[in-house]
Amino acid sequence: MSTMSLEPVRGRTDEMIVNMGPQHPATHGVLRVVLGLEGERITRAVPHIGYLHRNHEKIEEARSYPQVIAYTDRMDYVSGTQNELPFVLAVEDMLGIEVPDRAKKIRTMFFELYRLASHLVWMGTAMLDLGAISPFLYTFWDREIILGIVEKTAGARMLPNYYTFGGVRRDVHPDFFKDTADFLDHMERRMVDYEHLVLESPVVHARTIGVGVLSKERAIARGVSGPVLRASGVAYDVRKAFPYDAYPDVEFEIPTSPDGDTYARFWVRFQEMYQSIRILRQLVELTPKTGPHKGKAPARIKPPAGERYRAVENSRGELGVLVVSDGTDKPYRVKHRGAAFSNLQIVPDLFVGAKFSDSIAILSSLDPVFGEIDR
Amino acid sequence: MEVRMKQERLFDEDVYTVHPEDYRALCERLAAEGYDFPRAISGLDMGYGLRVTLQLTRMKDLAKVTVRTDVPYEDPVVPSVTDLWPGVEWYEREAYDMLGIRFAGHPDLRRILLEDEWALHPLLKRYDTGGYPLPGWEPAPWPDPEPWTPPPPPEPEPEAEGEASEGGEAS
Amino acid sequence: MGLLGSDERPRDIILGTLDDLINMARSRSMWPLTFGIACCAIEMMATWDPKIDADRFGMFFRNTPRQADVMIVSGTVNKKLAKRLRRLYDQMAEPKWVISMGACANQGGPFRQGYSVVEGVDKIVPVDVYIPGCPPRPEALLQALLLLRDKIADRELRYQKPREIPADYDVLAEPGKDGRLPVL
Amino acid sequence: MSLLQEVWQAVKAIGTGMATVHKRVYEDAPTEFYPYVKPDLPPVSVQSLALVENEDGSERCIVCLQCERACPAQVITIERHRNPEGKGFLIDRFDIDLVNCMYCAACVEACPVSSIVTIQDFEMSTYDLQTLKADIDFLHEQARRARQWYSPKFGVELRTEDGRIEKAPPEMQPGGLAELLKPAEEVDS
Repeated sequence: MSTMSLEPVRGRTDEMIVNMGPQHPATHGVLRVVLGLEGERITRAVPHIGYLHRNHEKIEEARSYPQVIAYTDRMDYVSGTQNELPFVLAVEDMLGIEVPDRAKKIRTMFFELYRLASHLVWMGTAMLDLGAISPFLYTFWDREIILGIVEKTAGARMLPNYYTFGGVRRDVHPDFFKDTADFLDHMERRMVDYEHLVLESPVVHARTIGVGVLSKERAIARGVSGPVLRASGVAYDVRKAFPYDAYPDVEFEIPTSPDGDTYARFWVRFQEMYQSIRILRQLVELTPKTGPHKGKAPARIKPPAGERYRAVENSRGELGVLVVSDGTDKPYRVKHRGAAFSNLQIVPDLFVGAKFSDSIAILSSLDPVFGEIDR
Repeated sequence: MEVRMKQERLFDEDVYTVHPEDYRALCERLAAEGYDFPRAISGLDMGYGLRVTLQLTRMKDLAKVTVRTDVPYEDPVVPSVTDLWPGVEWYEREAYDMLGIRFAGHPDLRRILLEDEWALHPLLKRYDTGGYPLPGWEPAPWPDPEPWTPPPPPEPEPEAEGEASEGGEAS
Repeated sequence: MGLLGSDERPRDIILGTLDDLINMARSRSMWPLTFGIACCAIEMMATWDPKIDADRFGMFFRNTPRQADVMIVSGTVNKKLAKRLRRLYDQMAEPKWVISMGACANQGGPFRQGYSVVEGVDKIVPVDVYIPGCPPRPEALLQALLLLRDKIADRELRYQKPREIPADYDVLAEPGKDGRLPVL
Repeated sequence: MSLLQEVWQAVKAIGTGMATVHKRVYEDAPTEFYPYVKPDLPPVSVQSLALVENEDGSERCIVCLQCERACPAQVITIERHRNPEGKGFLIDRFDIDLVNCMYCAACVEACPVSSIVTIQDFEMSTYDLQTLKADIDFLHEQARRARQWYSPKFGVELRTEDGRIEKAPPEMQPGGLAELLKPAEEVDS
C-alpha cells in the first residue's frame, strides 16, 4: 500500500514492521501508526492521520458565519463549546462586537466545565489503556453530571452550539450556579480518589515515569502546546498569555513540571483540573445572577474584509482559528489550528527508543482527539 | 540582505507581506530574532494565487508575528522552513495536501489527510464543496506587485489586505 | 443467519424452532466491536458507563473483529477509512450486524456535501439499525441495541429484508476518477 | 529500593486502591434503568424537531423561510405559494431531513413565531432510514404526541389533557424568565 511509506529495509531481518490502527482500542480514535520494532524497542514510527478528515474547512467556506459555529463544535468533540470560542472571538474582533461582562463569565464557566469533562474522559481512557477499568467508570460517572448541567441550559450534552456572537444563545438555567457549586463540592471529594487511583498508583509510576521524555526546546520547536508543553516546563498558557473572556478577572496558576515525561503530563492535567475547579469556584461567586447574556450583534454577520487569528487554551492546548473575510456573509477561509494536530507531531520523537508497550502510555498522555487533528 | 516586504500592524501582531523569493531570508531573520514557537502555516487560495501564512510566537515576550507570501497558481513553490521550526512539518504537508503548495526542501512532502493517490487539492476555490470543478471559474488578475517594493511607514489602521481580498471575490 | 446459514425463511418445524432458540441466545449476548470513530464514539463509551450501563444486557466490547458480533459505526466514515471499515466488517465472523450511529454514519450528516465523506455507511456495509442524532444520546444507542436484539430474535423482522452486502468499493473513488476533474 | 520496601509499596498501593474502590460500594448506583425508566430530560433538551399547530388546528408557521436559511446542515426544504385570499403564504412542502440534521436548534432560534420547536423524543432509532425523512404530517404528528416542547420565544409550552397549549410554570422554564413571561402577542409581529 502506498500510504505505508515505511518499507522494511532490504536485507534486515531483525526489524519487524507493525501496523497499529486505525482500529485499535488504544489509539483514541482512528490514528494509524506504523512502527518499526527491534525486539521490544521502537526504531521508527510513522503516524498516518486523515481517517476522520471531514472537510471542515471546505464546508465552512460554504456556510454563513452563524452556521459555522455549529460546525466548529464537531472538531474537538470531547470539549464541546471550547471549539466555538476562537471563531466567535475572531468574528467579534472583526466586527467590534461588545460582549457583556456576564456573558463573558458564563462563557468562561462553560469553557472550564468542558475542560473538566474533557480531562475526565482523558483520565478514564488513559487508565483504560494502562489496564485499569475502575477509573473509566468513575470519570464517566462524573462527566455525566457535567453534561447534565450543560444540557439543562444549552439543550445538548456534547455539542451544544451554545456560544454566539456577542455572548451566549440563551440565559443559563436558574439552577445553573447552584448545580455547578454542588458539582464542584462533589468533584473536590472525587479528586482525592482519583489521586489515589492514578497519580499514586505504583503501576502508573512504573509505566510512566521516565517514559517518553520531551525536552523543553524540542517541545517549543515542535509547536506543542497545552498540558504537553507545560509538562516540559514551559509556562505558556493562552489564558494568561493572551487573556480572553473572563480570565483576567479570576486567579489561577499555570502548573508546570520540569520533567517532560509521561507522568509529568498526567500530573499537569491533574493540576489543571484543580485550577479549573478553582476558576469555577470564583466564577460562581463573581457572575451576576441576572443581567444580559448577549450583547448587541448585527442581524446579518458580515465582517469587513480582513483577517483575524484568535486562539484559546482548550483542553489540549492552543486552539486557534484564522478567519479570512472578504466582506460577504460567508467566511472566505477558516483555518483551524488544532492543538492536538501539533501535539501529535511529536509521536515519532517520543516513540523512537521507547518500548512498544510504552507507546500506549505515551499516546494516551498526548490525549489526541481526531476530530480536531483531521478536521 | 534587503528583504522586499510590506510591514503592517494587525490587531496585536506584526504582519509581513513578503516576496516569495525573500520568504526564506525573512524567516531566517525571524528565527534569529528569537521567534521560536510556530503556531501554524495556513494555505489560502486568494483567487489570483496561493498564499502561505506563517504564524509565529516568541515565547520570551509573547510577541506575535505573521509572515505572508503569495505565489502564482502555475508554480506554487515556497521554501520550506521545517529546519527552522520542526513544528511546521505537518502544516506544510497539510497546505500541500489541501492546496498543492509545494514546499521546497521539505523532508517528507506527502499528502497527510487525503489518500496518496488523489489528484485533488480540495481547498482551491476552483472546486466546489464536493470536489468538482466550478463551471466558469477564472483566476483573478494578479494584483500589483508594488506592495513589496517600498517599505512604507507602519499604517496606524488595522485594515489589512483589502485589495488582496477583493481579488478573491472574483469567484 | 439461520442455523443452516441460509437467509431464507426455514420451513422445517424442528430446525426452525432450534433456529429461534439459537437466535434468542445470540440476541442476549451481542458483543460490539470497539471501533470509535468520532463524536458518537464518546457517547458510545458513555453507553457503557455506570449511568446507562449497557452491560446489563450482556453486551461487552471486544477489541478484535474476530470476536465481535455487532459493529457500531460511531461517526463519520470518509473515503480513506472506508476500505478499513469494510475490511473490519469482512473480518467479523457470521452472524454479524451493523448499527449506524449518528447522522454522519447514516447519510453523511452535516458533512455529506463534502469531497471526502462517504454518504452513509450503508454504501459499504449492510446496516441493520440506524440511529439519528448528532450525536445521539447514550439512551438512543441503547434503544437501537435493543431494537437490534428484537430483530435478531424476531423471526418476522429477521426475514423481512434479505441482507445485501454492497459488492464493490465504488463510493471510495475520488471525485475526479470519473473524468470530471482535471488533474493539476 | 530493597525487596521489603517494594513489597510494602505494592501492598500499600493495592490497599489504597481497594479502599478507594470500596468507598463507592456504599454510594447509590447512578444507573438509570433506561428501557424501563425513561430519563428525565430537561425541557430545553434538543432531541428532535416538531412543527406546532395552533390550538384550533390552523398552521402556526408563516412560511418565512428563516429556518431554511439558518440551518447549517441544510436539511430543511420548504416550498410555498402566496395565499390567494388574505395575506401571507401557504405551505406546499415542509420537509426536514431528520437523518442528516445536526440537532443544533438553529432553526428553532430563527423561527419568529415559534412554530418549529424542539422536543425530547430521542427514541427514533429505526430499521429503515426513510421513516426519518420527515414531511409536514410527520412533524405535526411529532408535536401532537409531545407533552411539552421548547422554543426560545415562548419558552417551554405544555399540552394539557384537553388539547390546549399552555405556558409551562416558571420552575420548568430555562433562564431569562422575564422575557418569557411576556404575552405571546407582543413577540408575534
